[in-house]
Amino acid sequence: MRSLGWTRLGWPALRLLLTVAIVLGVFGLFLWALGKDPIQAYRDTFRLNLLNPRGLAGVLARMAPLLLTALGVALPFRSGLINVGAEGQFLMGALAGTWAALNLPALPWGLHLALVLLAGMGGGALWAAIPGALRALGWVNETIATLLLNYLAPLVVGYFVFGPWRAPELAFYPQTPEFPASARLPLWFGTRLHLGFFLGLFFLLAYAYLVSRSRWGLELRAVGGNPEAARRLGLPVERWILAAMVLGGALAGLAGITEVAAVHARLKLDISPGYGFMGFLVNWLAFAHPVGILVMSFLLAFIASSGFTLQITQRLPYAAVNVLMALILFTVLAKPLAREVRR
Amino acid sequence: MNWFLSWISGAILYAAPILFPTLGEVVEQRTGMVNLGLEGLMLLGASVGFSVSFVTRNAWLGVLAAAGVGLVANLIYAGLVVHRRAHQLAAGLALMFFGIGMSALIGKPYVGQMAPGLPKYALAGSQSLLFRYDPLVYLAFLLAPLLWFLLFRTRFGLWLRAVGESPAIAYAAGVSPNAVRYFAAALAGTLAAVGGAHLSLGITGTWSEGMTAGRGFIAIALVIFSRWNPLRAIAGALLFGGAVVLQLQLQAQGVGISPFFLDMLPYVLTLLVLLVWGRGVRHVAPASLGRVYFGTE
Amino acid sequence: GGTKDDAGYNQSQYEALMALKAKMPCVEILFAENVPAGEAEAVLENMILQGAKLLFPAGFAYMFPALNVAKRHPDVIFMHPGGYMLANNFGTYFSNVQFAYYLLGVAAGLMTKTNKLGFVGGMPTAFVLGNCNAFHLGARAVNPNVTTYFVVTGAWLDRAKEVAATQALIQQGCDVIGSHLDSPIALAQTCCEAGVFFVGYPSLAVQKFCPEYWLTGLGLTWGDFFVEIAQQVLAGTWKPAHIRRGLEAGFLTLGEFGPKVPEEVKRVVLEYKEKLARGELQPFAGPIRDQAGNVRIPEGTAWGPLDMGKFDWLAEGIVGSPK
Amino acid sequence: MGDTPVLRLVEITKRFPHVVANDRVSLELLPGEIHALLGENGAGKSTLVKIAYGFYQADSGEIYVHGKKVDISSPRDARRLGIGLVFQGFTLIPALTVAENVALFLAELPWVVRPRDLHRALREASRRYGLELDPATPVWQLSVGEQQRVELLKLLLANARILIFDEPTKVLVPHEVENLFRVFQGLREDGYSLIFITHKLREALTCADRITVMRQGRVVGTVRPGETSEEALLHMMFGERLGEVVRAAGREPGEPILELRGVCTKPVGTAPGLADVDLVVRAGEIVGVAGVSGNGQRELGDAILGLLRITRGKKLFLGEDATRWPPRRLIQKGVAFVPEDPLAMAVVPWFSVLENLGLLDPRRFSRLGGLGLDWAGVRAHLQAGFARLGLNPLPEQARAATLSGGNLQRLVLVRELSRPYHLVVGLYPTRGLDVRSANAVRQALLAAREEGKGVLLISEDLNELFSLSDRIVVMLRGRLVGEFRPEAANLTEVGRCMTGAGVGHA
Ligand SMILES: Nc1ncnc2c1ncn2[C@@H]1O[C@H](COP(=O)(O)OP(=O)(O)OP(=O)(O)O)[C@@H](O)[C@H]1O
Ligand SMILES: Nc1ncnc2c1ncn2[C@@H]1O[C@H](COP(=O)(O)OP(=O)(O)OP(=O)(O)O)[C@@H](O)[C@H]1O
Ligand SMILES: [Mg+2]
Ligand SMILES: [Mg+2]
Repeated sequence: MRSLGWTRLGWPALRLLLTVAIVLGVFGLFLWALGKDPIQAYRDTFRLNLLNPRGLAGVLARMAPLLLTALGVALPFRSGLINVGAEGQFLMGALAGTWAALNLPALPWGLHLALVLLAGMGGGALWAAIPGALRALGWVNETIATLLLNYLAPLVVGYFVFGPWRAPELAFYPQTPEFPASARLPLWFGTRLHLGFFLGLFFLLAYAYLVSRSRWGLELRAVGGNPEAARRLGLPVERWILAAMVLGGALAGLAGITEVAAVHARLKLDISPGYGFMGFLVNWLAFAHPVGILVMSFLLAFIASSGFTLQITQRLPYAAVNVLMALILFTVLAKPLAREVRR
Repeated sequence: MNWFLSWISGAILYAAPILFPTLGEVVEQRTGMVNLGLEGLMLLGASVGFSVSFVTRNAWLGVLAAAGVGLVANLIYAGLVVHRRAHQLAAGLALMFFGIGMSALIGKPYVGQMAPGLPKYALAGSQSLLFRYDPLVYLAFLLAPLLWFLLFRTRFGLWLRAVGESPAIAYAAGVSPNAVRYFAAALAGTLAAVGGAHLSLGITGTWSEGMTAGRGFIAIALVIFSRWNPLRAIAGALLFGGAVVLQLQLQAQGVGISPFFLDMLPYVLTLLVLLVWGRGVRHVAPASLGRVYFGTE
Repeated sequence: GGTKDDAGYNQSQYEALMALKAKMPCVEILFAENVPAGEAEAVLENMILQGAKLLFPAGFAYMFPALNVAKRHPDVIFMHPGGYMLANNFGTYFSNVQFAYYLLGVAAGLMTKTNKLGFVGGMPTAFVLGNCNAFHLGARAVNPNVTTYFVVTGAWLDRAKEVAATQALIQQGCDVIGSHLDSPIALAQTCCEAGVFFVGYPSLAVQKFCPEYWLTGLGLTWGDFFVEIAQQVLAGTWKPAHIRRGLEAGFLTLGEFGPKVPEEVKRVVLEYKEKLARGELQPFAGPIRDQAGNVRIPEGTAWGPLDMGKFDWLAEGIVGSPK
Repeated sequence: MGDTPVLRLVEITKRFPHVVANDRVSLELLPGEIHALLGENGAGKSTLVKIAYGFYQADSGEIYVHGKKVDISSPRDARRLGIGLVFQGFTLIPALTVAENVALFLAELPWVVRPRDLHRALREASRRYGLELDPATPVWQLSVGEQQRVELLKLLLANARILIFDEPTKVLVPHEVENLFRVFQGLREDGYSLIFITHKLREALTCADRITVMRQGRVVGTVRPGETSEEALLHMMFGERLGEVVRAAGREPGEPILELRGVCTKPVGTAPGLADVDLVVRAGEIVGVAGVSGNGQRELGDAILGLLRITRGKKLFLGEDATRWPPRRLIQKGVAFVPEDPLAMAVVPWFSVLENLGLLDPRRFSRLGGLGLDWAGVRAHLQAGFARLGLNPLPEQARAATLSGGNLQRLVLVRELSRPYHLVVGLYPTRGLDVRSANAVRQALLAAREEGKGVLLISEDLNELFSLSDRIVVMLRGRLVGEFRPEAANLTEVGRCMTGAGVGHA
């Protein structure tokens, strides 16, 4: 898990290709059974989402929240924690960031935005601190707690969006007022590509370096790898557990606020089509490996984008994309894990 | 008083569709498997049940078909988890995506259609509209004690619980953990799908995409709330159904309480329950929950 | 918002599109359904990649995403239903639903025995509040003793909750139920079971789910409007504007009356319809007070079609919360 | 019945990914005999009996029961044939009650289980065999001895006639061992046939009718107790005679390094807390702590290492009050720790050797305040450490989980002892190790003593304690109940003190 050597990546890469080939085959049959033309469908998909710069930018824009939520799951994972709560942390990050965007006095562009992003990270971090603290105290298992908090987060957001923060002029659809320009993420090249993608890449690199090379990473992984040994070596296990959850929550929260500040420019209820859960799957498919996270988040972003292409060009129902996603997951899951990576 | 009766009556009705998946999941988790795919299974049940009822003009065939499809679909999950030793949470999420997608495809031609719903029978002595339910409601509340009996008073139930605590020891006792888990998964799939079918055939009489609206996830929370006990699951389901109905009734009486707060109630209570019990009681959750069983080699 | 055949809002938009296709076969139509608002931009971009030149992002929630996309694609024209913003390539259209909903209120006011009406909304948005107010005001116009009970489910589509909400209203004694949901199918069936009247909106297709207790309803029928716009775009004469039309232009259709509606009631409702068409009737003419008794629309003024986004209050005599 | 063996294993072979656990092993169990299976750790004893019980399948070989060839492909088959096994670690489910645990293994349990009937049947059975138990108690509330009674009851009620016990005495106090052997004899008289596995020669010699010795997956031979001696058995077990590690003659210890004064801790679960423990470890001496496991030795170690809160009393380290120091501070001040089972307690299994070494004192090699780590420094330190202890270096990129137990313990020794330190705490440091590796650990502890460090050695191996310690203290239920000088005491005295039968003397 530590080295990024090509020998280690060669096999997974081949396996991934094989998996994709199998899935495309099966899904092609599925399309054919529905009376569609699979070849044409795939051609459109690749043409519009990979070869076309705007389409590619759209895929990358969708990748941004996936990268960040996957990292938000990966970091606690490295310290032995299962964070199923990235979805909730995403929303709470968006909530806290929105507070900063709407309530801070006028500030220069860069400063305001930085504060908004920090607030977003803070929101996600605080939300994750609840299960983190409960786990560190040994009271409640973090898997259960993070799962439960996922259901609470949208209700909290709903309360603010429908209640105190509701924009009066937008009474026809409950959402907050628009973010001021100083709190919005820049979009680039006249496409949907936004700063969030580069934030995602930055944090991915930081994650790759810190986890494998730094003292913090070593301690973090030791806590995950053998808590008993870590405790006996004098590492502050409880503090690391809390820290890992908080940092993971901060990243998922950042995903939330970047998505809001770049794409929607206002907080509303349906800002996440399940980014937190998809991030969980990305991390799981990648086994917390940075390269894997990069590849898998791109793959899932591409699939999600393709779903809409298929819907438009092939008149395929929107839902078909979920079946495609499920097929990929089933195929990957059907490959049994080696013992050593089972956790 | 009338108000109170109607609240109870509504709570029972809305408890039923979550009680089904909760009960199934209690059994499934008692054997050590967490299934995040309940939402997908419920959707599958809702759409298959409705479609079959529409085509055959017989709601019972719909329920049967839903049960069958739920059973088969959850065997995919069980196959991955038991046979291929896949990660349970990931496999569950995959099943969720599958259910969302397939249910939409299957139900597509039947959106905005009418299918025969389930007949309703009044609870003894009830004259008014209150306490009139379709048979699935009665079935749900009957199943809870039955499953309690199965888990705590039968040999097979002992096997189930033993597998959930320690598959290796169960195996040493001559029980096949894999067979038991397949059984539990089949039961859980069936019940979740019947819960979904109850939504489309018993309560609303319609199918629409995503109509379960998160009830599959609520069921998972309720399993924890009930501490893996079918009888306590009734309390959990009633709590949830009661919160839904109370919220709407309060609105109709002009009581301005944010619906979001009432919706939070079941989750907050579950967390509190976890906090209180998690600290005091040992060996509450099945010990092998979420773990991969690698067999004996 | 939802799927194309939901006997509701989305179906009406889809049918209009199909009408466009039938009338102008040379136009290619791209179509996507069930798009969450967060995905709207991606879908619109995707359609533009496919070469779309005229887009109908048919959901309230798609306004801002569509505006964002419009900024990036000045050569593509957007027509948004119900929006309140304009841009060089961005116009809006909608029906004057609230005005016509008044007629449903009139019918309900005449039919109620208990003098209690119910109204189920998806979310407490301005249009929903406006429809509820119209329903209530229409009923009060013919029956001053009416009280209306207002309940929201908190979701545009959660059928089980819709049923629960309807049952809560029936329990309260309401005997005519109005609604503003994506599709009130489940509500209709619940009314049938309880033997309670209901009015349909936003599609007349709901009637078939409970013909017996159907009073009447409103259908969004965009008529030839889509064709008109498409022709303008092709001819290059299109201009951004807020287009608001009602019953008179075929944007809305008042449904047939149900079997249990007496002739007398039909007559009165149609009378009101005539007055509305002739402009003699202003449903939102002051003085109108809110629940707390504050005057919201002062004497001598009346709210017009473009004020419909301003409702954040419920009229006097309605029980329920506008939040 | 004649002399047909009730159970005959012929040429059993079983391979695991890295070892051949059983290599053409044959074994005969005669009717009504007690058969001891003897062998050092990893000899393949457990594997063999698990195959007989159907828990594992042999790669090749045959099994005969009462002279008939049988195919045992699951524990269910074995139990149908009347074979019962008590596993090395117990196979009880803590969350279930005694009754449920027993019922799980019953051959004919009715489909519907009535707790009341079950409890009654159980109470009767336990009275019949002299194994008092409350059927309704959850197993996690039972003591180890009681748990073993449950295990035995399970087999008896399941009508097993061939009873196999995997190291049944490991966790028992001596008088419980005696009781168990008495039960064994009774069972033999009732016509049961028994196999029991043990490490302890004396047990095999006193209790068994025949003894089979295994070494490295093979059977070395089968002997009768009367026809052999401890010496001969040792030779069979280990092949060659091993040089005993013996400490150099006693000398005057120096300044106190660690002092405990009236230290108390809170009991946790079934484990006792420390009660008024007074203990001094001086420079240049090895203090041995003897006791039956579970009498507070682990708590003593944890209290010294700062892992367990001291509720009363004082802990002094090099004269400083260290009562409230966190583990990290103690480590930095010079406390080294060598535990049992390093894979569980001291290393991270999927870290490389290098990373595991870097863990001891990450701060020391930390760069940029934690942003980096000086791996070259760690590597140099690692190599120096191996050289200093005279051990062969380990491949630094190998994952810890792939190392043998002995090599793991060497890694831990290098990590802990190749830096400035004053005190070594050994917590069963040789438990589960093969003889050679165990000797390496002992040598290292003696070397530490020579260098004038203080050593606290917690062990359950009395021979080891006698040969290494300058002083031996005995723990019983959280208290120090005796202190001995090895030269002036004998094993029996200490053993009696451990079981609370006698009073120790200074
Ligand atoms: N003999 C009995 N008759 C009726 N109900 C019983 C009986 N024994 C137990 N119960 C109930 O059945 C349920 C399951 O029993 P059990 O005691 O095994 O559950 P548990 O998970 O250990 O919970 P508890 O915390 O109540 O001990 C509980 O709700 C308990 O109150
Ligand atoms: N499941 C397994 N997978 C891989 N190797 C195993 C497995 N079980 C045992 N082994 C290996 O097989 C060999 C024999 O193990 P076994 O447990 O039979 O020894 P034992 O004689 O019972 O030792 P002990 O006295 O420590 O109990 C050992 O080298 C062990 O590491
Ligand atoms: Mg063994
Ligand atoms: Mg109990």
